[in-house]
Amino acid sequence: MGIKVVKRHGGTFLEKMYVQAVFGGMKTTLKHFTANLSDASNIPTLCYPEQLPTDITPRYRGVHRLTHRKSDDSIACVACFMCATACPAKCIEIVATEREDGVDEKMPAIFNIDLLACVFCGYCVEACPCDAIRMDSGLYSVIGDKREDFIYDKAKLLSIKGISKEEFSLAK
Amino acid sequence: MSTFLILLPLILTLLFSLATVPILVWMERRVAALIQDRLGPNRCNVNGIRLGGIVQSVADMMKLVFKEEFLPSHIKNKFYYLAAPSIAFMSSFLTFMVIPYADNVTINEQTFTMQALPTDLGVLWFLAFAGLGVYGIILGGWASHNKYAILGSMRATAQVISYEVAMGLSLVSMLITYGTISLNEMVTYQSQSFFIFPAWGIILQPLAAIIFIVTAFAETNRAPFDAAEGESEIVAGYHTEYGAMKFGLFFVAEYIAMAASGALIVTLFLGGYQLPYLSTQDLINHFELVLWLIITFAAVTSLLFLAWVKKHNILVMNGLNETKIYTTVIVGFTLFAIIVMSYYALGFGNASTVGVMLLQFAVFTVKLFFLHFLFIWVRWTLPRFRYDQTQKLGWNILLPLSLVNIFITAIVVVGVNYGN
Amino acid sequence: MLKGYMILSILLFSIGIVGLISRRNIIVMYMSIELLLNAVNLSLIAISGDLADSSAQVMSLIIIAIAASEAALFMSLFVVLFRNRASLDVNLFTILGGKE
Amino acid sequence: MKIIVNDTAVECKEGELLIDVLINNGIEIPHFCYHQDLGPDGNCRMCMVEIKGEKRPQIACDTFVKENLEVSTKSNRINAVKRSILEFELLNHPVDCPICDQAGECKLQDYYMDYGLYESRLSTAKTKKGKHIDLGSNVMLDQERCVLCMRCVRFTSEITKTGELGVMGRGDHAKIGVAPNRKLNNSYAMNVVELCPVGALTSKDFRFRQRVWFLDSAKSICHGCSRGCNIHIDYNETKYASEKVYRFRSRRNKKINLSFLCDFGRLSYQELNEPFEAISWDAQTVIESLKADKKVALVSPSLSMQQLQAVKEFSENHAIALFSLAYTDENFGDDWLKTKDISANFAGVQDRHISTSQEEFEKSLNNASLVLNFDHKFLKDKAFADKEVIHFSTSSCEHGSVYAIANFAHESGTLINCDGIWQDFYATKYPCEAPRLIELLETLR
Amino acid sequence: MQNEVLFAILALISIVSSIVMISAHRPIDSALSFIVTLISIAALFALVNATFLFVVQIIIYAGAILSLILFIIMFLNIKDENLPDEKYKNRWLLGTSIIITPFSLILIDLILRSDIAVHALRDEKFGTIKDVGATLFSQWILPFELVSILLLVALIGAVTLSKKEA
Repeated sequence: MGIKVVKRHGGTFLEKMYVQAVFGGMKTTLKHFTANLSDASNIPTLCYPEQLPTDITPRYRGVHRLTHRKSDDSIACVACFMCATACPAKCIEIVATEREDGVDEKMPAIFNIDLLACVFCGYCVEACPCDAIRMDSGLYSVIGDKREDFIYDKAKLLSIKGISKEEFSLAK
Repeated sequence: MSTFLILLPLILTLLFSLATVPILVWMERRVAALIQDRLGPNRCNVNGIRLGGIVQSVADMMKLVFKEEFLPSHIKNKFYYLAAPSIAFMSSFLTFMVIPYADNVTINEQTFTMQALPTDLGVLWFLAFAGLGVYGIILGGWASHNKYAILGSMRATAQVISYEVAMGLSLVSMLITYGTISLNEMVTYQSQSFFIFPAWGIILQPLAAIIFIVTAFAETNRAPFDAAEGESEIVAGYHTEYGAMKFGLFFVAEYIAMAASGALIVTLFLGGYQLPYLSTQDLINHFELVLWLIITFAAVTSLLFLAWVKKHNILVMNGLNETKIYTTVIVGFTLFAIIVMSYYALGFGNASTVGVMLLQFAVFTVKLFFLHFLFIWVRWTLPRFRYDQTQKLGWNILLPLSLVNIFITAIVVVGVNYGN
Repeated sequence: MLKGYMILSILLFSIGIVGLISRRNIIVMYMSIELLLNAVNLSLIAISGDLADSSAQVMSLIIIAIAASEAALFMSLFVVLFRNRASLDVNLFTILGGKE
Repeated sequence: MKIIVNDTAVECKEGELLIDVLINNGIEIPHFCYHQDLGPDGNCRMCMVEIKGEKRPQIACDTFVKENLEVSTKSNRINAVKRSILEFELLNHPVDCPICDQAGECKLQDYYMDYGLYESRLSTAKTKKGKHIDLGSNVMLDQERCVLCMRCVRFTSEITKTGELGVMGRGDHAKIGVAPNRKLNNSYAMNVVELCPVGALTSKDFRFRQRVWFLDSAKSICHGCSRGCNIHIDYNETKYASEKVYRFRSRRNKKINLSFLCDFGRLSYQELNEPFEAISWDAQTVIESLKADKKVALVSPSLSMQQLQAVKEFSENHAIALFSLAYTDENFGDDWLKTKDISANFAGVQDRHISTSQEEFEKSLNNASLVLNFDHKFLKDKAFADKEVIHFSTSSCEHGSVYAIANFAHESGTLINCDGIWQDFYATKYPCEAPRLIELLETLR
Repeated sequence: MQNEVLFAILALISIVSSIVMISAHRPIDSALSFIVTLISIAALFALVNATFLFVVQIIIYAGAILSLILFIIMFLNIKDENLPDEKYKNRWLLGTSIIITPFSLILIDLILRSDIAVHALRDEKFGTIKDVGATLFSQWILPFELVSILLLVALIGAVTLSKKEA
């Protein structure tokens, strides 16, 4: 295994003048320019958010959603704070409260996820003992005009439908 | 009245140079995008109207204007800090003042020069104020009290000072060729023919043209000579510490300087406002024929443009239907222009002098924008020179070349005149 | 106007001399010398304008050329001196030849 | 005297319980029913140790030390024993740790993680018991989570001698409870929440408010009365909520409060969270006011020694007549922890020789044109027509200009309790919005 | 009339800025105020139709020489401790100007008394490049050549001086 010696370019006088190189480069860029000007449809740019990427696998982590209980379709979350504890971005705000309907003892009164702070690591999903939070919504583009648009509250998180087979919380 | 006539061209030139800036910025971004297989800015809109992205430049300018004027606390010399962008802006604007946009117009026995300042200093004026622009850079860098800024300003200053020499010398050979220093006379000279070619500077003096264009790139700190604001090593160079409209002035100054250099190159080497082979007198004499040609040209171009717009304006914003409005406006405007031109072309009225003036102005503008395209094209093709390479190119190659060029030109000119 | 130009030229010349004598900062002294040259140029041009004779303009052109060469020499001298003394004080520039 | 624990010699005294020796020396010994202030009961069997010479493992809480006793707390055999005991304890325990407030400080959780970690072998349904039972006195009971350690029962029968709680039923169905138509009703009732090693007894005011692992703790002293019970202040500050004190827990002090607190003191944390209106500090205005001729100051007997000293020096500098009036409440005192003197540092006031005479204060008050109130309750709601009143207060005042000062959760200092014991307390780690009194007085010098 | 007013303004600017130039403590202040002086003097040239000299003044003095000075000032990074310690600067300036004043007063007096206003007729070509150039290359050809040699010598001298000692 010897060292491969590559011949260095630019030895001759003609090459040292760089005229050929300069005009060659200009030709290349002009070719791109004219081609794109005459037919813009070849440009690979996606007009996000009107056009959305199509090549994302379902395993990709999307926007969070809160699952429901299979028995009565109520919120599965018991406000145990495991997701908030695991969250490295501290983007989950929970305020717990007593649950009055007899299904369980505890539920979140406020459950906000600040998607601007979220790093989409999925630790909250891993931490949840009740399978109450998932990232299988299939929403990979979060779009909004204001900062407030990116804070998803309990109602919004509950209303998002999942794309996986199991719609309800699998916790027993 | 006379004061008004003196001020009017000044104000018109100021407006022209200021109006080119957003268009230049837009061109810069869209051309760069197309060269790099992207789309460029196409979102910013006023009720759905985007004008192909020009609205984005206007929005950027408005942002700069309305941003908070921020003065860093470490600035000790506030006066110099604030004066620097104004100097840069003023001097680059003043260089624009001597460019002739059209041939002299004679109306009612009165001759109007189509220059903002009716001076015959021409090229010298340009050199003088391009040189003064250095103070903006020096002061900006020095008053910023920042290592990046001072490094950038030293690079820019050294580069401008050294390339001024080669620029001046390449100009000398053009002066010898044209035998005049007045820009207007130079343009008139270029309406002649040289064998079968138009006697444009770039054909008579290709070497001087190349040297001048290269030095013009360096004088305006454009790529590939923009080591003065090499982002990878010195952040933004001499305007690192500037924000809001103070930065905006530097920014506008850079683009106006670029526009002025482009205009000078057009005037010196590309026949200025002249159409090839056609002198002003020819145009005036055959004005009706010219009008018919223009009418045909306008109709074909607008149809082609409309077809292009229809094909490519796919992304629809909220608000008005953009394509429809463009179609209406362009068709209406073209029809109106054709009707007006036909009125004169059919011989109902005589507006040949003004018409030729407008035509020449249009020709000049088209050439100017081609030059801007060249500037942008080069910027997005060539990599940045290292600082020592810049200096080496200036002193070791361009300076001797331009000296040699002067000698050859002088010998040829003397020889030709001797023969006569 | 001519008298005005002459008086202005005298005033600038006096200011230049005052600066030259009383300052010890070498850059200011150099610029005072340049001011003297400019004052002379000013009177030359004024007279040339009044006499409608270009010779004086040529003279001042030559003066400007000399000033330019002077500037080049001064700058290099000044850089060398500053490197050796790290000061702009002319009182320190006492040795003009050889090494200390 | 020496015993050998896990092959290391440990010093101890004659007649001590083995479990006390182990706990005091920081050797890990799991236990539910034993509590240092309640004594051994021996029903949970978690504190099994192996003693050389004995055939079977013994419980550490019923073994007295003797010379050269060789004890092992972590042999394989012991671990197996502990594991089976734990499995037994957990047989009917519901797995609702996410809901349970004890999670994070639950002994059962800890021990399961240390010694358990087995698969459940229960094939029949778990025995259901009562959940969510209000026992009164802010205490909620969840019978399913109970491990029947009887600490609470022993507390009510031995310490408060009220005996509300008891065990009912047998075997699987044994559960803690109160007799029908009776409630847990005594002024120390909430101690059972803290005594409970699992989440069976929780307090209503802390229930679901915060998870315990988010809480920080500061060592402090209860300011409710002159007993000076040692407490932990549990507080935290999150990204979404400003600093809040969530609860007081007792801090063991053998000389004063053992491991107990009265309900009043335990709930007195709520005052610390109350916001009130105050004006922002402006030293110049106060200095202007201090130019008044006759001045009187009243200082709260609940301030720390350091604050009292600063106030005293300040008054001497500005020629202010300084008084302090005691807080007394005859109904509050009892024969155990509560005292009639409900100020925290009245002994300190006397130690600093600050006048406490009511008549003299009234006399000076009538003459004075400027009244300074250092957080004393007496002047809080009083209005004076002809006097300027400046309050340095930790709570709202109705009249006069009120400058907020940091309350005792944000202060460090020293108190003297009713028995003359000097004790230090420490501030929480988040800075208080209101400035400290001593710093304010510093700017007025 | 217009010219007189312009002259007065420009004269005032040039005098004030030159005074600032000789009295400023930091060299950068001096240099920048000197630029103002030079530009106003250039404008004064233009006022008597010497347009070529106007441009030359701006290109060479304001554009080249002064930017060189500024460049050197920046390049050497002159700090306050490098400046000479001129404790009695203002006294010196005052004293010198007291000495100089009589001389300049005498000169001004002479000028005012003399009858030097000639007002020769100026044609359009006066002061243009052609005019100056024709004079330069006909009557002044020898000084011109000498000056070019001087420039060359100065160039070589400057390079030799500023070369670092090997």
